[in-house]
Amino acid sequence: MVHQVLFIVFGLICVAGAINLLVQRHPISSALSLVVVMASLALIYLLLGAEFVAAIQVIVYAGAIMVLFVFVIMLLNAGAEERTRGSRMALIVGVPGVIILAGTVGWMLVSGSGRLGGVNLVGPSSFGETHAIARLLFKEFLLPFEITSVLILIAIMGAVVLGKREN
Amino acid sequence: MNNSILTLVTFVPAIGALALMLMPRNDRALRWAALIISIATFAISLFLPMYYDYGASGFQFETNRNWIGQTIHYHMGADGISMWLVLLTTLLVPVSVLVSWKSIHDRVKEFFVLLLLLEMAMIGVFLALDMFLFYVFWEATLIPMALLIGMYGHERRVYAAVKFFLYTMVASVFMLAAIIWLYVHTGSFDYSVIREWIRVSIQNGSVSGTALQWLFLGFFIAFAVKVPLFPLHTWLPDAHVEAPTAGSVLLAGVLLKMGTYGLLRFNVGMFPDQAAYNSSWINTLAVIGIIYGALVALVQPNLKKLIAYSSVSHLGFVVLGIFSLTTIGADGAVYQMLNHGISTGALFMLAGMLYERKHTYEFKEFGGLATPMPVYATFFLLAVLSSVGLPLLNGFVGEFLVLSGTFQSAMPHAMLFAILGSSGVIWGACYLLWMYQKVFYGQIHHDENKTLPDIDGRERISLVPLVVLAVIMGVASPYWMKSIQPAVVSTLPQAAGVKAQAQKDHNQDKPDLVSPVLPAAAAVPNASATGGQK
Amino acid sequence: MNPIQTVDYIRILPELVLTAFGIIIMMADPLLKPGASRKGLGLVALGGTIAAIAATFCQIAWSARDANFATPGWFGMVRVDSFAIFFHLLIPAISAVCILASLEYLDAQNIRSGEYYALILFGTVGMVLMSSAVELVLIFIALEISSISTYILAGYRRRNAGSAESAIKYFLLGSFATAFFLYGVALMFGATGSTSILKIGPALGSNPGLLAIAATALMIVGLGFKVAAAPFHIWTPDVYEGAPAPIVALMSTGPKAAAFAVLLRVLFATTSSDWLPLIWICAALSMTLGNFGALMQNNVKRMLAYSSIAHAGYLLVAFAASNEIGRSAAIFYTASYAAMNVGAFAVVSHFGAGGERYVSVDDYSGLGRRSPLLAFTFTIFMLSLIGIPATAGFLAKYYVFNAALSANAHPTALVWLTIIGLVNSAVASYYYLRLIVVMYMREPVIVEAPAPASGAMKLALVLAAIATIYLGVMPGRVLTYSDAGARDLLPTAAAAGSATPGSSTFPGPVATTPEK
Amino acid sequence: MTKNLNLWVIPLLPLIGAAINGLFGRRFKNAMVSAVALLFTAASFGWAAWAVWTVWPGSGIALPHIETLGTWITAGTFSAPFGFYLDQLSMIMVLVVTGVGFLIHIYSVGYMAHEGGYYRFFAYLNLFMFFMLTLVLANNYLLMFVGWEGVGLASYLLIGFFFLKDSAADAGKKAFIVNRIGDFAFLIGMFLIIRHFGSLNYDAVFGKIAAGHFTPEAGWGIFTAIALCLMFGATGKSAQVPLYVWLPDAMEGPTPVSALIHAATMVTAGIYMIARSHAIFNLAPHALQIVAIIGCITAIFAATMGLAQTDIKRVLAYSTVSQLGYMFLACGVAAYSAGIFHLMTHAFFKALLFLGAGSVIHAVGGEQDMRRMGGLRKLIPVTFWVVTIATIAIAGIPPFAGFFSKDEILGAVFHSPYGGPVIWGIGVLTAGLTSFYMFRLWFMTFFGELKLGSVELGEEAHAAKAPAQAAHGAASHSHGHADDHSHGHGGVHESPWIMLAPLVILAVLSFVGGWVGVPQFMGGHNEIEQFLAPVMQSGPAVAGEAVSDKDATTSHAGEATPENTKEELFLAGTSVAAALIGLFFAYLFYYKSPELPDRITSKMHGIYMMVLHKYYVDEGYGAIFVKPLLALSTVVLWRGVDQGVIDGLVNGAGTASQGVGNELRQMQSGNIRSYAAWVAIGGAAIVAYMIWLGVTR
Amino acid sequence: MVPLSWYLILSGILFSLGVLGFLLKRNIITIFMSIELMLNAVNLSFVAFANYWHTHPVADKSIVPLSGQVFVFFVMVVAAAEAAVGLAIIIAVFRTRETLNVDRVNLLKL
Repeated sequence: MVHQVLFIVFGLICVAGAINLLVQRHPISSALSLVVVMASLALIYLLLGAEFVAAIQVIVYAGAIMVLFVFVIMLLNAGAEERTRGSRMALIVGVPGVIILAGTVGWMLVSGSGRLGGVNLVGPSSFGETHAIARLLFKEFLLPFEITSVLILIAIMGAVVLGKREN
Repeated sequence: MNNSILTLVTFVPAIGALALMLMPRNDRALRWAALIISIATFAISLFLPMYYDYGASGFQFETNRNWIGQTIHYHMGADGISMWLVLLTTLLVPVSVLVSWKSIHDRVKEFFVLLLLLEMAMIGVFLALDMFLFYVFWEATLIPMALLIGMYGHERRVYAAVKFFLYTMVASVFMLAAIIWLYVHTGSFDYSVIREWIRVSIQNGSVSGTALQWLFLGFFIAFAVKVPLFPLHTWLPDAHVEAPTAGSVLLAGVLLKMGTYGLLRFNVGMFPDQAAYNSSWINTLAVIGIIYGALVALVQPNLKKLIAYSSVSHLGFVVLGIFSLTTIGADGAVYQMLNHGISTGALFMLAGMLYERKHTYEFKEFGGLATPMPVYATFFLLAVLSSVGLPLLNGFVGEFLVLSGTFQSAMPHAMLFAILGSSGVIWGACYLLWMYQKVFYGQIHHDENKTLPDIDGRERISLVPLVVLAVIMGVASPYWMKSIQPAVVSTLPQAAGVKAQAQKDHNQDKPDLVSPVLPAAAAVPNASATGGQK
Repeated sequence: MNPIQTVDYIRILPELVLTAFGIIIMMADPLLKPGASRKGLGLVALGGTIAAIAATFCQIAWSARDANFATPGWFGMVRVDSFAIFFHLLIPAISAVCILASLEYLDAQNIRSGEYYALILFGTVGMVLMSSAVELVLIFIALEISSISTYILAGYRRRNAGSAESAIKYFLLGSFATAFFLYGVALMFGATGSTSILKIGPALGSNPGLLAIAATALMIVGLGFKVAAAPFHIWTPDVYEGAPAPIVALMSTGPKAAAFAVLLRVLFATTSSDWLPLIWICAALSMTLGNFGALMQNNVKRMLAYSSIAHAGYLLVAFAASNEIGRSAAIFYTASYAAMNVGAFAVVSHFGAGGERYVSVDDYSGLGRRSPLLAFTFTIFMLSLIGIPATAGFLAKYYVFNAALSANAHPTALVWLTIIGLVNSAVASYYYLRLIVVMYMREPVIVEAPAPASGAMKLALVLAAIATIYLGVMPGRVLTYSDAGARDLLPTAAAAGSATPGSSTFPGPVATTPEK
Repeated sequence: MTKNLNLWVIPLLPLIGAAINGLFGRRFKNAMVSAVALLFTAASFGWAAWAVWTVWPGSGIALPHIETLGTWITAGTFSAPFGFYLDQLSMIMVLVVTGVGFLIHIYSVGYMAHEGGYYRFFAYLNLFMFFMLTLVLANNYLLMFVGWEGVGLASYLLIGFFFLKDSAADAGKKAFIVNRIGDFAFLIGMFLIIRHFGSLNYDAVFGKIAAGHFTPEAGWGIFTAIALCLMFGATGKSAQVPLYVWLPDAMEGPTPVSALIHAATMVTAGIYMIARSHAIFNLAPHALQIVAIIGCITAIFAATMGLAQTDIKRVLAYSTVSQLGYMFLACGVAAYSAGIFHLMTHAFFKALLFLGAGSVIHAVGGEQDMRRMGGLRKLIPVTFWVVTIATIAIAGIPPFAGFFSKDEILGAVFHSPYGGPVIWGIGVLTAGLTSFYMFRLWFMTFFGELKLGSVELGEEAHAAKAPAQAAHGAASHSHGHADDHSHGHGGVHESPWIMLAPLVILAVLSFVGGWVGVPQFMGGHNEIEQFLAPVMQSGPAVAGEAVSDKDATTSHAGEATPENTKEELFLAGTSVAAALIGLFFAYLFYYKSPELPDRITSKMHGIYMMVLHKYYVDEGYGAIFVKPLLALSTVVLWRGVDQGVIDGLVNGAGTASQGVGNELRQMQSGNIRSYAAWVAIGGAAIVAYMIWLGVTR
Repeated sequence: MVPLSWYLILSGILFSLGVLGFLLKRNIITIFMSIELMLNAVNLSFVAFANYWHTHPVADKSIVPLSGQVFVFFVMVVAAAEAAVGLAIIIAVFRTRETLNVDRVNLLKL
């Protein structure tokens, strides 16, 4: 019961943050709303018992990535967004698309709850233990883990290549 | 020798093209090299009639080896039909080289390379017995021809080249679909295997008439565009008018025959029932083509366009003969293919020679040329007469047999088609004589025409073989017929027993008939389609 | 005891080799003078790709020795079967040709940056890995490696606004699509509890639930975007137009081939064929939108971009066929398309000259006279793209349609798809032909003489042309490999064969003759 | 007993001559050219005469004598040989052709001596001989068709001999095309024969008929169809209504050509063909009836047109058409022998008339208008006398040749079920008209004053003639040869002996030629009919049944009862009277009171103009067939269907595709958000679709 | 306890809002943030499913139900890398175009 209340609370904050991201016109405000979303998601992860994920959500996402965003926003000194009407298609085509997408997926999740949705998820348990994840990460998922190094290498190189000023 | 002769004939031009590509850009040397290669090819191809076993039917000189995987074979073979078409090709190419001697002076190397590649592809089309191989050669003719038109043609050459390419390309994809469908169901690309499979399938009803009908149409449309059959012909006048002389000669002389060859070999050969079932409207189109082509030719202001439309008319005869589904008609059709290659090829060469002198094909620029160019006029007259179908020249034999065959055919309305088709003899005379008069008779209206030089030795040499052949083929047709006939007989539907019986019953209604001359094909529409459904 | 065995390293040997070379280049770059040409690094990169190919041969040799080689290694992460090996050969080869084409290009554009080659090699790592990965996690990472490196490469002409725009478009939309893909993966995980392709199929059984179906749909969205299939193709022309030509050569072939490989693995892992009608629609749409879009293009790069959409459509026809012939055809098609398209873009790259000035169709006028070799090879590529026999494009198309017509499921629908495809290829011939026409049948409009092609460029073109012809005339060996790849693709379903009947909404007679 | 006569040599000899002259003639001197031409023609005549002599009835060689050289065309079950056929009918024809042909060759040597293209002329002429001999000697319809078409070709070439003159070129083309229309029908006839007999060989076809497989058709049947097709073919070659229009125009050719081709030989090919096919015609009474009617109409129609012509050759041309109508009529009443008889006599006197006219034209320097002639009797006496003989012969005044043959025909017509008194009456009227216009020609040319250059001609005639003359002159000049036609007016002179000799020979033949057919009632034996009887009765059973009791051929010829004799005498008398009346009027109008014609024509201006303009038939054909056809071809077919509809559709498809492409391109707005929108809607559609599929499964 | 479908629906809502953000926002950085929102939504699903499968063992013992969490870990890594590259690209675009408005980034079209 407590779980449910907490879920509803954080869930609502989460959705509200996401909506705020949409509504705000200044990128900084949007960024901060996104931080809110991420933070509340971290809490929801905790509700699910995924402590490790919750932790890195805060550290990596809210901490690192969002900082980067804010940094770039400040760097480029981006102001409030203009109200351009560059694309009517985004409205005419895109919004119905989103509605259909959300509608069908939502309908599926609701109606298909006979198999999945009705099942309650347990709270904290052995599920989120870090050492279990660590075992996975360094054994079964060793290769992906190692290969991410290439990814990061690329990211670094890309940032350097694209970011550095031409002389 | 017997096994490799076809490969040799086909690929000597290709090797020659390769050699030409590597040669330095010395126009004179290139010309001679092209001539020598093409004559060598012709010489090699002469082995075919020399070693042909005239008593036998079926394919000869066959080679059959795996090409791609286990199913796509390099299967070549010649029968009486394809052998002569190959010879026509190998004959027309050296002739084309000769007519291009002076008229092509820019990008000479490319020209002859394309010409030889075209020759290879054309020969391949006639010899391939594997459908895949056939299609490869079929499409391979497209590029060199389009480039020849587009690179060496006249003012609207690009339009014509693109039109030619797209028309044929669009049509041939349907054939590709049909070929693939057949492969999927038979597991083979081999002509005879597929043919046998269709025959057996019809007998045991394992293939639906509808499917066969679609296949038939798939092949048909590809060939009909190539022929070209009314109303798919409009690329032809454009292509001809714009093409360089050699291009026109090969286009009219050989490429169009690929269409009729395909109709005979594949449409009729593989789908006998469908051929019979569809013969009415096909023959209708053929007859329309005969008359329509002639009428439109009649009013053309342009020499080459006139000849181009005359091809529409002449090829209408060929289609009519094929879809009469009688031995006589199809014999005539094959013969007419050869004739048309020779006579229309000659006409295009002659037109080209005039173009070299006048740089126009418009009639209003000519008139009275018989006086300054008597030898030319004589050659032209012979070509015209051959085209008109004057007896003792080749055209007559073909036309007569085609019409006669149609007249004897058991296809619905055959007699009507034959009568309408026969009216082609009138139209042919009309437009060809009109043309001849416009060019050669009357007063000379343009002063520069008074001093036009008559054709020189090279030009005469290039024309003589065609004219001589026109006469020989008009007088000694049995020499050709003895190999064409068995091939045609084995290609035409060996009428299923049911239909022969039906035919017999049909004939008994008319006791005054002495004997039905025709080997009856199916008059019963789509018997297999209705009977084939389980 | 070390659970990782030698054989596991062999399984990722090409990736290792490529990464090593990439790092060497990355380290060597700062050692060179800032303004100097990076040709040397390019040659090292070329060596890297060749080494990767050699490494693949090593894999082939190993697989001949070790029967277990094709079993998944790295705890079920990678599976180096014939299918993977095919792409392990193909993708580095593509990269090699692109690098050859780049050598001249970078100097022409005055780009002095060795990271370019490193990025190509790293991207290649991702692509190669995509083809052998059988775990969605690894696939996702590999996909991102190849994507991110191409995002960066697309924006490599930094002084050019178009290039930056191309990069941002590619990046934003790519990430957008990746999110869809991920969502699909999440739902698939939800449906089966596994992210391993090899386990998803058996877990789903023959009657997957809605969740799995939605998951498949979402993954198709993501992968469809990567392969530029309609309706997710829309980024392609813009990105291709802005990106550097050699990079377009790469990204229109390499990542595409890899993405198709993933698509093959993912789609056929689920034995259900629910997605067939969907792929049918995508294929038809891609072909039509691609070809018709290209009709009016005057920019060669954009035109080829549309053509690439269309070719994705043809390839999807093979998917729609949903049989072993189809899978083999799809594999073969990726190789054929790579050969001809890499070549075509290499020509575009050379002929564009500094700043990629000459990319309109009219600029190609008279190329037949001005640089015969370039024009000749370009003609070969165009003919192959049209699908003229004796070129790779024809055989590829032929196999695709052959597969479609031999499909047991939905035969009627596939016949129609074939017809749509054939009509489309006829329409397509128009715009390819236009290029041939202007090259040979029009007089030049550019006064500036084209720079003579460098040796490397010539080599690239000749290699591509030879590959195009080789695949068109003597494809026997390659076909054997692609057949083997198609067989290996579904070790579990192989027993069931390709005759798995789909949910037959299209009633039709069963083909009389069994396929081979 | 069989004997190999090598009949093939007969046609081949002129062909060799043609080939030699055609290929090398340009380098020969004129004498050499004529030597070659004459030699081969004479050899051909000699061989033919020898062959005829060898197989002459009573020689023991069975007739028909058939020789086969080899196969020409073979396909399926059909086969046509190079086969030659000599029977009584072809004997007559081959002798007429080679004989008259040889004479005209001789004449031409003189007549054409100064024309350009001398070698060409003789090559063509020899070529004509080849084809004509092939036509008459063929043993099957197909080979006959070779000759049939071939003579058409030769005629085309010879009519257009002065090709610089547009009218000549037009006339040649017209001749060929009109003939082709007939050939079209002939072809169909052949197809029908193949369909029903399986062969085109005479012996096969007639053998089957003779074997009595068939009975004459009561209504419209297959034999009627065959016969009508053949007949229509014949109307083309023999210039019958409605296809006669080419023959008057054919006078553009050199005069010897008119004599040989357009009078004596080629135009009779149709008659020959019908006579040859009489077995088929006998099976088709309806067809016979139609043949008779067409012949009758042609005869009278052409005769009226001949009345008003002023061009000497055109008068003769219409006269030829009219006489051919007679022959047709003869065939139509199944009096084939009579037709052939008339064919033979006509060959003599009409060739003579043309050659005589040529001699006149030659004498007056190329003038062809009779109104400018006159009084030539004294200046060219030999010509005058031979033309006089010919005129009497054609007018049908005994005992000249024309009388006998014409009388044969008219008698047959009177008795035949297909003829009867009405048609006979028309025939007699035609005879009168023939006599009138021939004597008109005679009077205008040879009597009165020489008016060269002094006559102001009628407006229309002048307008029509002047350019043609000018062009002719130009044509001759442009060949660079001296043109003897342009001698001064005063230089009227008799032709050289080489031209006169053939005239004299033909004059003799025109006089005595008819005596081989003196009918029994006049005490003769009608040898020619008896000679031909074996051919014409090759199907006796047929003939008997075909025309039953009223069989014209047998009853007319066979019995000579007193009653018959009286009737025959009456008939003959009537036709002679008609001829004399014609002579009288001609005398009245053109000798006695030359102003009369003008008075009459001015009173009956409408009719006169109509006759003068040949009933506007050419114009009518032009308006009904030619112009609409050309307009249809240009406007509807070429511009409309070809360029409009088909190319419009093709190009329209291209444009439409480009339009579609352009529209589709608009999706590519360049805006990232709208791109995402497309991806989103696509994704949504896919997800929705898949879920829907999953649900409905 | 909270039903699984609640998490999934929340995830779906967030994902849709992310898509919506991509479609409606003009600022490139905000759009990028919308993508991050979508990734977060996906992560939520992963974790929820991982929890579910942890408590509902599958028949095939070789399947590791925890891989969902590992996946989240990798998604974050990738997101970080993407962020670095993406923001660099954004800077590059800003340099050439002096704007962050997507509607103005439309040189390449048609």
